[in-house]
Amino acid sequence: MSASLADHIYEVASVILFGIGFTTLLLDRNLIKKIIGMNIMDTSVYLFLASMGYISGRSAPIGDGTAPSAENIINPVPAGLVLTGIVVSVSVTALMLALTIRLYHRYGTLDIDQIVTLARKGDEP
Amino acid sequence: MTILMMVLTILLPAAGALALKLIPGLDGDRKRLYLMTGCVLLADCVLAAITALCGDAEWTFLRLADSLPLMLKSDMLSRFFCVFFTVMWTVPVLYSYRYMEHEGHDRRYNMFYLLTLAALNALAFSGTAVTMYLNFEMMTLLSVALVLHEMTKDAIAAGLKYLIYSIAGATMGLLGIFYLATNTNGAVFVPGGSLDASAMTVSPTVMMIILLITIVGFGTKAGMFPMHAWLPTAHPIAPAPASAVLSGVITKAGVLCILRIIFYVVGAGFIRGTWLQQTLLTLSLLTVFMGSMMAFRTDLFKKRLAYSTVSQVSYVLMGIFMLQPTALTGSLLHIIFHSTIKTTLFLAAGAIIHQTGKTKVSELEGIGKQMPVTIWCFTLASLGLIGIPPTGGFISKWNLAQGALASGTGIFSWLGPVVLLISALLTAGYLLPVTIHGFFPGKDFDYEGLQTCECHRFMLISMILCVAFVILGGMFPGAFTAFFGRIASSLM
Amino acid sequence: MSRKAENWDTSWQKRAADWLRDGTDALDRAMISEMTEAPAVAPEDVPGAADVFEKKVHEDQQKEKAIYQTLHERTMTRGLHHARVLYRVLSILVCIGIILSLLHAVIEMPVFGSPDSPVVNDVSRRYIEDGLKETGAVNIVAGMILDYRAFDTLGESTVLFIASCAVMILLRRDRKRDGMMEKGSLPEDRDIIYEPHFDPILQKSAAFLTPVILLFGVYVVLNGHLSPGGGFSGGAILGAALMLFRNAYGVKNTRRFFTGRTFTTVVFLALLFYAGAKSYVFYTGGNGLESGIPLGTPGAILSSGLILPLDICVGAIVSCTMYTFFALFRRGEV
Amino acid sequence: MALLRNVPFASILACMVISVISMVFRGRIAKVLSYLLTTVLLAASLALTWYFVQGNDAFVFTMGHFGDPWGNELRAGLLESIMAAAMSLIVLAALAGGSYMIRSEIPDGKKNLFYIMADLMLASVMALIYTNDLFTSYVFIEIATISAGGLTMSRQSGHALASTARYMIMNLVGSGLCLMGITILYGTTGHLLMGSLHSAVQSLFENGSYHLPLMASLILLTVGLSIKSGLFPFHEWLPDTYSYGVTAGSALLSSVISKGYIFLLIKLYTRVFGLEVVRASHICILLFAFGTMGLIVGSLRATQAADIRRMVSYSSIAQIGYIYIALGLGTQEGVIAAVFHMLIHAFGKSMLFLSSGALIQASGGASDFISLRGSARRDIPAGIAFTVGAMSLTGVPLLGGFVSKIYIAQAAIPRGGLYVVIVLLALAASTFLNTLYFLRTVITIYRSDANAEATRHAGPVNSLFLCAMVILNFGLGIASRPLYNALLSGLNMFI
Repeated sequence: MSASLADHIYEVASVILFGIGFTTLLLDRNLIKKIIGMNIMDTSVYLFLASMGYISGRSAPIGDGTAPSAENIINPVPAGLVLTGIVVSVSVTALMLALTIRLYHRYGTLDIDQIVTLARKGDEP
Repeated sequence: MTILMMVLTILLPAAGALALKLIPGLDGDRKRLYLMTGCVLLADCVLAAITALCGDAEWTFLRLADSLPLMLKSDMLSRFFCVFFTVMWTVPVLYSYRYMEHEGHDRRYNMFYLLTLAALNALAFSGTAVTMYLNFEMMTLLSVALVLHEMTKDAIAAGLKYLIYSIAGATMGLLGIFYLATNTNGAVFVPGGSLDASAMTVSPTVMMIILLITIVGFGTKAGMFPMHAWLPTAHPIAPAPASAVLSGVITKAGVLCILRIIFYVVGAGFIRGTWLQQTLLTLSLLTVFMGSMMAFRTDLFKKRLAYSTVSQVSYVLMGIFMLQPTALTGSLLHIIFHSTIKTTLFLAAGAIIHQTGKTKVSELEGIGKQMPVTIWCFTLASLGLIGIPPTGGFISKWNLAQGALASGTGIFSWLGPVVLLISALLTAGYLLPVTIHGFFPGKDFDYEGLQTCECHRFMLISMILCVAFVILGGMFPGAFTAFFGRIASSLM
Repeated sequence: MSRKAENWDTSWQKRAADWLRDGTDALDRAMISEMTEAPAVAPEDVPGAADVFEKKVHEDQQKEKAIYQTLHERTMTRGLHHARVLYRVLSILVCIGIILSLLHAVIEMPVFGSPDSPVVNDVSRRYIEDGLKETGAVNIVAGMILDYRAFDTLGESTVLFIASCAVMILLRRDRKRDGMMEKGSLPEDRDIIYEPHFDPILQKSAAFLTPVILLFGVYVVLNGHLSPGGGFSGGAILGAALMLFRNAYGVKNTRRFFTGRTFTTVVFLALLFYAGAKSYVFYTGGNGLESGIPLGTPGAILSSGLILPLDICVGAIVSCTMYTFFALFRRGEV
Repeated sequence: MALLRNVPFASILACMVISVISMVFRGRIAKVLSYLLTTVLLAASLALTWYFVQGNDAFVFTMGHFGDPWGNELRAGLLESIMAAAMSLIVLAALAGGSYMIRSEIPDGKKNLFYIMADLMLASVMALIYTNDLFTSYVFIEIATISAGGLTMSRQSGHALASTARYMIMNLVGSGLCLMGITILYGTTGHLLMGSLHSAVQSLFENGSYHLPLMASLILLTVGLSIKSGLFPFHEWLPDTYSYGVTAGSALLSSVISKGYIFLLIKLYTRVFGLEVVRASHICILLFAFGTMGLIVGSLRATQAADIRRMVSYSSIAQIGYIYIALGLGTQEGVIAAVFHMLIHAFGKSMLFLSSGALIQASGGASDFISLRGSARRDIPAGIAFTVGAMSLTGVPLLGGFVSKIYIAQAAIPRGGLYVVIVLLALAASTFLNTLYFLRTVITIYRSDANAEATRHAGPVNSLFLCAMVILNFGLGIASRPLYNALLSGLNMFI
């Protein structure tokens, strides 16, 4: 078990990070912390991807103009996926932050439950 | 030809309703409104009669799914029920022309009245279980408008209760229809049933449980215990002619559904002698007894009549569950006689309320002096309901008792007649006081305070027609008995 | 003589009894509480009682509104409570379950860094070995995301675009005040006080930092197909430069060359070109036609077909979007 | 004919381009553009459907010059084209029918942004329907999430914002799970395109390696997508979002976006993992149980709701429960029933949202049942539409809902045993509860009202679209078999 854990050290780390981020995003009542949790969660997935792409002893997927051989270059696919994922999470983070700003200006709190209660007390549908 | 007549019989009332909706200026002009309604209904009677003279026919007009065809079918039972529905629907129109004066919203009332008839006819001509379910739902949704007519708080509460009980019942029915449709290709109605116990996907016990649920579900409409509670709430709320047809006719729609399920899909042989038959008999006898008891204890006039409906319709059900030709004949006879009698009673009650505004039985001293004709009709009808010869009620109950004794169903074969007798006594107990107090209010009653206020002759005509039918049908039952005997023997 | 309990009316025995007799059972009671007392007698029938009748109806209305209010709030607050409890319990369980199951899962995953993991298959081999002659990009990742899997990247830029639109919905203050922004979001009582008051150090450093950063960003963008980097990273750098300038010299100076209109036009043109070019490629590829786009000599700056212009578009989009996020967060306008 | 092969990619790209263009224009032009777009898409999807009905087989469209397993791909079959047509029709109906509300609910300067959101939502749903690539579907899941948030919060009230926050949070949780699932799947197979994934997964299951990771990714994807589509334990965000957002937005969310997610889930089950694998992993039972619970809970909550839009929202929890029940049967019939009910629910629910919006409009903007008295008399078409929609979802015969219930029951019967009993009981119970709340509402809106307020009619366009959808609903209820057979053959193309 421990040996296999050592073999998968990056995956284990990313999974634990994923759990932490997930819990924060789902459970924490503070909007900002929720956003942080979301970023932790996404980043852990990127770590996971990157660790999958790596092959020990090979170099980054940048050629030198000559046709490279697959034997000495790591897998480029995860890098591309991570790139895409990062942009997506950046956009979502921006949206969530903007939403938080609006809610904070309106209700003066970052506690989502308080906000929901205030909203329900406030304008009826 | 027959198909065309069937479709016309179904569609004519709907078209009439549409015309009522579209033709302008009917709101003020009640005479024209009711004239139109009456004409449409009479024409529909003619059509129904023609259809009844034509032969069998069936027409699959749609398939919801491969195993769920929608079919119109004309066989003896459907023809009988179609004529029965249409005629019983026509009788109260004259009455309602006068009665509905103080109710208002005549146009809406007549529209839904006609639409409900259309749904009823479609129900009568349904050829498969799914078609039947479909029309059953339609009939429920349309007839609820009759209950809701006054739109008061109580009316709406009662209407919702009616709606919820009926739809719950129909859903229970649908639950069984799924099984039956998968086990008997599409649950097409075949005399004697098409369910062979050997090739079933489920074990017979499960099938019987499902059948029990199904029959109880459709029994909701017939006010069968344990789903009867809506009936005494909903029927009295409606205007008198509406409650007359609700009680006299629409309850029979539930009976029709049960007939179809038992004799045309499942087959009597599958049920005969099983615990299912005993359970059903117990339920129906329980309902007979309980309905009479509750009626005996209720003082509100129309509510008392509604309870008596609960008990009387369960006579019919009992006759069906005996699974014996004579009993079935008896129940078919009781269908027509009870519905005519109950129509009379409700119309009379409505007339009394209309003229004097008295709604309790205990207030009716001396009513016989005020409205003699009405009370005479009422009395004759009550005698019919109690089952005193020579009225029709006697014939039907006689057949029922005969059949019960002849059906080898163990204790039920004698328990049935006993319950019949008891409940006949109870019926006398809750109906005759009206007559007695009405005509003989006692010596310390001031006759001077009474001024006669007989109701309008139009209202009387409807009642007298029904009563006449009850008496004559009781005197010369031969034709009916023969016809129903043929139906019954074709099923077993 | 069985004495009935005080709460007999609400007990289930009562309801069962009610259900057996007819009587209003629980179902109806729920409904009746919602039905108004419609007038049993219309006002004109009872002469002179019209106002009384009106008052009665009014009272009924009030009573009912109250009933509804309570009903409403009850559902609301109960919903909220349920939400809390449900969230807590369920999500704790779900999280623990997820961590454990994922741990189990990753134990079985291929060993880290092993060259024979299933990820290393023909896909990556083709990217690496034929990527150069098929896309002309030395940077294999750039070639992959902009040529092999370009649809993902298009969607990715669309995500940026839609996010900026959403932020505009939330934060942009329109010229004519639409009353939708509540007090506290106006610039004067928002963070305009934090706007730099021409801080000399910041300005001096920005004066020579901004051009350098801009230059570096442009380099990263233009060399996306030759070296690490590309549109997204370069665009981020450019955006950073813009933010630095904005912080140093304030809104007015920035407005001289970058306004909302600038953002709109740049993103509009870039995305249109991007979508147009890519749909051309998709069309030709999908219908098996040749897209006659020269790949150029690998390693040269003007090579690898569409990758360079697409990188430029992406760089423009990203930089403008980043700066716009910043500006909207600061002032609610670009 | 050959041109029709470009419809999938063209429809997605067209949505993107239109949304970009409508950024530089004002609200009115953006509106016109959206109408144009949805109409064209509807026509194109119908043409594609016709193309498949001709008997042509499903085809794969490589986005670029590199096909499976190297480049992105789209795939179109009968099922996809039907879904696409339905979705674009609903979007058109929701936008046009809800435009009167959009006018009043959204500030002028931001109308075009609202339409951008709508267009991109359509783009994302189209992509979810057509895509053949797992990572592309992730990207477009995110687009769908953001656009849904944008649609909800365009109505800038505090309620809308708060519910948007909850919505976004739950959805981000869902998409995070999806991303993790996709990653694990990629790590164990090394593929991202569904075709190669399918073969890889099958071979892995045959030689039994990487069993746990595959199960984990299956569970992650399922949970993520069911969170995003509002299955029972994760449904708490749903009522607020649907009842406080823009009316058209709620219609779109409930009938288009959630359906897109469910459709993606169906694709995963049928095309990536294969139904046998899914049935073998007992996740089906989970879905079945949750679906049943959601059915009951949603209906119960709907009976308590005191405001019409809330009631409709809760009822859509119940309807989603239906879909998952059918899906949880894990058989082909179950999947078809699920798709059929998806369509029925999409039409019925958008109709209900639009008509309830019109009824609220007709009773002076108040949405509680007292103010709604007699609103059906003030806006006849809306009343009729609400009645028909309510009856359809209650399961009155001759309407769509009844037929889909029949299909669900028929799909359950082969599974036999407990499944049948549970399904039939659940159907019965939900029918009963639906009667309780829907028909109660119907009676309420037809009651004569003591206080008739100043009424604002929702406008002829709304009425027009409502009538059209009523007709559609009847059509689906009466002549459902062509559609059913089409779905059947589409699913056969699928696998």
